[in-house]
Amino acid sequence: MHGIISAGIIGIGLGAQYALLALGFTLIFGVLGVVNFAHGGFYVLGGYVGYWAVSSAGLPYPVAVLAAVVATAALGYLFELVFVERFVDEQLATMMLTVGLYLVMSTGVLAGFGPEPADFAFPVTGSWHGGGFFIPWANLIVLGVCVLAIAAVYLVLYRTDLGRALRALADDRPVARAQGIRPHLLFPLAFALATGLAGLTGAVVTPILTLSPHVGDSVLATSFMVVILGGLGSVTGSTVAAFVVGLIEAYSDVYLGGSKGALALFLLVLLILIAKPSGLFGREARRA
Amino acid sequence: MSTGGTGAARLQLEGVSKRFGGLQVFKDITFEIPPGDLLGVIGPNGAGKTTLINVISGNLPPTQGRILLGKQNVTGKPVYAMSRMGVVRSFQQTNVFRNASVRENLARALRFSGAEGGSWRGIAELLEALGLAARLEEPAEKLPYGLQKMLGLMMAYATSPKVLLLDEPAAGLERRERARVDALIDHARNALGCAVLLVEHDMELIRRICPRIMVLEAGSVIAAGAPDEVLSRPDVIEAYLGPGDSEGP
Amino acid sequence: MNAGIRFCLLATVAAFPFVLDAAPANSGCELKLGMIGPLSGAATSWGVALRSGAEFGAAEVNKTGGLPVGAEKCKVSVVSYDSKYTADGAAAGANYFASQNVKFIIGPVGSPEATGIKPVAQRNGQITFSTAYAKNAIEPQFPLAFHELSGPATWAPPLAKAAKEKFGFQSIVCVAPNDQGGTDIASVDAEAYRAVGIKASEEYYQRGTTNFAPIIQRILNQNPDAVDTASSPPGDAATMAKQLREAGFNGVIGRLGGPGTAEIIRAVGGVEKLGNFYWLEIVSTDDPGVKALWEEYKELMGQPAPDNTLMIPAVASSRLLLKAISKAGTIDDAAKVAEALRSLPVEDKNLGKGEWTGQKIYGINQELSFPVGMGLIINGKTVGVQKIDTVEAR
Amino acid sequence: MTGRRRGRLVGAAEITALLLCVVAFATPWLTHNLFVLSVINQILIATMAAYSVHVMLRMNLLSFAVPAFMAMGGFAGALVAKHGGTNVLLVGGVSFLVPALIALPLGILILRLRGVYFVLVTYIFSEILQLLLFETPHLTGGSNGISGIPAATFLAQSFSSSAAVLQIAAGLALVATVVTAALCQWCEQPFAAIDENETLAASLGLVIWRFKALGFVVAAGLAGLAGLSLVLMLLTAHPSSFSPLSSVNYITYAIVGGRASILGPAVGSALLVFAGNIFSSQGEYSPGFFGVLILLVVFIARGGITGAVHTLWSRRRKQPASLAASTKLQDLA
Repeated sequence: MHGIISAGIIGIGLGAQYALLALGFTLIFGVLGVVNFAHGGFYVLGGYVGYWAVSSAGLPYPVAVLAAVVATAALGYLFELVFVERFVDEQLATMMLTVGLYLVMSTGVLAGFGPEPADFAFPVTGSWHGGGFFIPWANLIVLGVCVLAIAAVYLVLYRTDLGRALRALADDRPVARAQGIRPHLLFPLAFALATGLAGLTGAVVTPILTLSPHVGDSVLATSFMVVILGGLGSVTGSTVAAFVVGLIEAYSDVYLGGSKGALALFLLVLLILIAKPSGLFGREARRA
Repeated sequence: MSTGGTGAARLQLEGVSKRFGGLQVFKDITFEIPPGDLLGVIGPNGAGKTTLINVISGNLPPTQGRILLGKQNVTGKPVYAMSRMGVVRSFQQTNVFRNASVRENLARALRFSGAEGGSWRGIAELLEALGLAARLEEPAEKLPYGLQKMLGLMMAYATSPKVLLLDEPAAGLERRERARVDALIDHARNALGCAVLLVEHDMELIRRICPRIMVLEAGSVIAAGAPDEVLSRPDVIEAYLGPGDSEGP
Repeated sequence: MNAGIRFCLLATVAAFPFVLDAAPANSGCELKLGMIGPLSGAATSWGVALRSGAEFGAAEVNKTGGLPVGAEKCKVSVVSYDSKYTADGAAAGANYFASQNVKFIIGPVGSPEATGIKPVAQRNGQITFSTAYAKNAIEPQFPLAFHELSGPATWAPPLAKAAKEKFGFQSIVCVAPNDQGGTDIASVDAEAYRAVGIKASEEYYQRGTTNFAPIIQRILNQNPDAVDTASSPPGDAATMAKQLREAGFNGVIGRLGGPGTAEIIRAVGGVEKLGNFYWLEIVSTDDPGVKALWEEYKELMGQPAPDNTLMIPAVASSRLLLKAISKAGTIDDAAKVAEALRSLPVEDKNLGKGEWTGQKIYGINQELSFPVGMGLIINGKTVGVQKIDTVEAR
Repeated sequence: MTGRRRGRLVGAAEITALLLCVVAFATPWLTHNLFVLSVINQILIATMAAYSVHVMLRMNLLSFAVPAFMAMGGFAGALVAKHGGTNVLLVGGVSFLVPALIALPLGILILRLRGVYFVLVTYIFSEILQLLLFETPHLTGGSNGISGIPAATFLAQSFSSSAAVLQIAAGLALVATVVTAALCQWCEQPFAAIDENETLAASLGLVIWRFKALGFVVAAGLAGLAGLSLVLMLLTAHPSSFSPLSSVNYITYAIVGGRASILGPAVGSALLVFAGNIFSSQGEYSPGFFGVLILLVVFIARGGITGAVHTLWSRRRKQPASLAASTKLQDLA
């Protein structure tokens, strides 16, 4: 019983981390229809900007996190404007562009900071212990940031004009265009919002785990899995799926071991998708 | 299984219903269309007309009821199977292979339906009538809207159907182009012996060519019979003609 | 489409001069030492360390006016190739070097690379010095393949014994990634612990895992006295050590397999919090000779050495290899140089006396062994690195 | 008319692709430079893998399952060579058939997924297969793979030198080219229809799953040949040769080369594998160079290299004719 609850706590911790990661990915996908293969790159970059701000510029950690968000959002904005915009309707081209960007970004980080893991530590240490369970404070803070970020994204999407326009674009681009919504102004903003979220995740999560130039690979794979499992472009779906994946991973890893656990996770996701081809919260495919 | 267009067959619906989760799109629809006959279906937007076509064509499975083609029960068969048995639909929006030429579009219709061979001859005359014959080598996306729509109808026709399901074939067409729809339907009924189901907002067209019509409102049949009689019933006018929009969108 | 053909032909034609140009200009005597290893991806730091070691060995010789080979004095340079930690990358690298007439290769680093390069290098007549911990890193059928440092089968038994004596634990979990870079080390470690009467089990995680909380929970469910992070990459090992301590694990943490001690200490929050910790140093780093190497490197190369001990065996094997080339009197005949290598006394300026080992484990005596070190932190205090003699139990 | 023109154009691309295989086969007589041989060998392997992507792309399906099928073909071939026989026809046949046979039931399960859902499921499949290799040490050697594979033989001749290994790869690539060309030619119209408008194609009576399954099965077999070729080059079947993320490489080759014609995979593989090898001697900055190259090609050559060349070509030659326009658009679809 004790073990089951512990694994559940771990799963929720993982889920929070994945939810935060998937948020940006699903936004870009939902609004632009672009699979952002550089998502992990923005996560790593966010981590390194935070690291640089703390260790070289001597800024306090919360300011460093802010700096990471601003830097990654700015880069995302520029990249969308210069590269993605021209190809926004061509899924294959945008995929290739983001793959290229990811390679350039991770090489840039490697050249700038070296291959060794960076010394980027979370300012809060220790764990909360109670009733035979424990939760590291850092994980609680990530959970908090996750809740805040999701709330913020919901606010933006459902309470602002920007959000209404973005949702209109996500629903039906031609109709949105006909209503006077101008994608070429909004797409860079949406991209920046999403990459900023990836940067935020990087700045908050990498100090708890590891920060090195190549931690972005698995981040991409996880975000992708979570977003698709949740259903295309659905913020609610990806959030729920993040916790589903986190819990499955926790239980299968704890009870089956790392390698078999991963196998079980992948098989379950495969089965869910075969049974429900448009994801847990997916509408029918956007283009028939 | 016969795939050619020679045999004619009767389309019959028995108590067919469709429900999406909690939403009842239509229920308990029963009618039949003998070979060579034409049934017009009218009703306000959202009445379930397109869904009805989707269900008959096999794009969606019905929730209840049976669909019969001749004596054969074809309920719940997939689209391609329905199409190969001769139940073919057209689409409300223009639906053609935009990147292919007109000729390739038609060739695909002939090939995919299994109705290859002499059928080019069978459609030549109609191609002329619909204004497509001169533009066979043009890419479909370069055609004006009206001709794209004609091409879409022509492709359905080229499969040599036994039952033709037409979803607002006249919508968006200019007045003079609408006569071409009449020509196509006449051809289908007379040359192929097709049973035709016509969903349309164009009341002139309906009055002109439909021997009988059916009015669908909120998923139920509220009236059926000859157009003049049905269209003068007060409840139909209330439900449908009341808003005064007798033209298509 | 014809333009497509033309493009292809152009590309092919353009490729040839590029490649052929790279052939060595044969004026004077120039010796190119190859370095193959991962220079991109997660294992980059290992490749960089190896390259630095080879460059240092070359620079040392060049300072004395070049390497005497026969009547000539050869200038030594190092060329490197990124094998991306893959078998095909390493095989391509060996062929690339062959096309440039590079016969002597420091590296490759990882097990997949070693697997990929062995047959190709043998075919091309190239000597390799791999650092892979694979169980078949060297084999009798590949007499040109050498091993740059002693592998787990050599150092795990004495270290397991020493760790048991120091900390007295009765059970241990060895944890590593689920690919060859993990399984070939953790399974040998576990066997070594069992041999000294410790109850040992193995846990493998999916390479690329970032959050180890579930794995840690699984390990804790087994309630072990100690955890050995074996050959997990430094970042992974650091995260695991941190999460172990956060979860209230107070037992011993070990690391018999790879570098990364600095990261682990940092991640956990200092030596005091780490408590009891022991680790393998691939050389005895507290030896004055070894310590001097870092200074020598800085002086000769004008920049600090990379912070990775894998550089040290690369220096030692480069030196020995160059010595053998000189002795064999050829810069082309790898078989002759290999012969010379086997016959040379193993003695390094900084590392002291070593020997060729490997007969018992690999069936071929081509593993360059120097004493290794065991680093210790006991009760939150750094004790330092003890020299451990790994002389093969014959 | 259009049909005939198209046929001729496609024919030229196919013949070129076949000729390239023949040229590759002949390289050992042109040069003994091992690096050239090794690069061409890698290009051939990459081309076969990119064919696998190409076939699926024709139906607008992006498959990340290539490494998985390569692994099946490679390991099956390795096992047969070790325990059955080393005849290259036998080994090659097995490495085509095993993945193809496994693809059939798998395809029935996953081919109704479309777009990114299909992408993810095929990616997950690659991950699963990698883990299965680790978890079946008795069959596949686990994380150590299978080594000591005997060289392939044909008519009492043993192919063990780099040159001979290259020639086997060229032979397999030739077969792969023929298979790909035949499939794409035979299914050109159905594939194009599925690519552009699946709903319409189905409502005209096209049995979509049949073509998708056929394409998937053949694509799996092609990947199997690529896997075998890789195994023969390394004389080792090793899990690290089939990492799930390597699928991104093969997809990149296919898309950068252009999906318009069968030359696309070959051109993309040639350019990018060659560049990758050159960059590898540039140390840790190689992925960066590679990334810049991808950005440039995508940015400059819309529709991939062959697509862009084709556009230029037809624009130059047939300015006024709507004929040329129609073929162009069709090919770029």
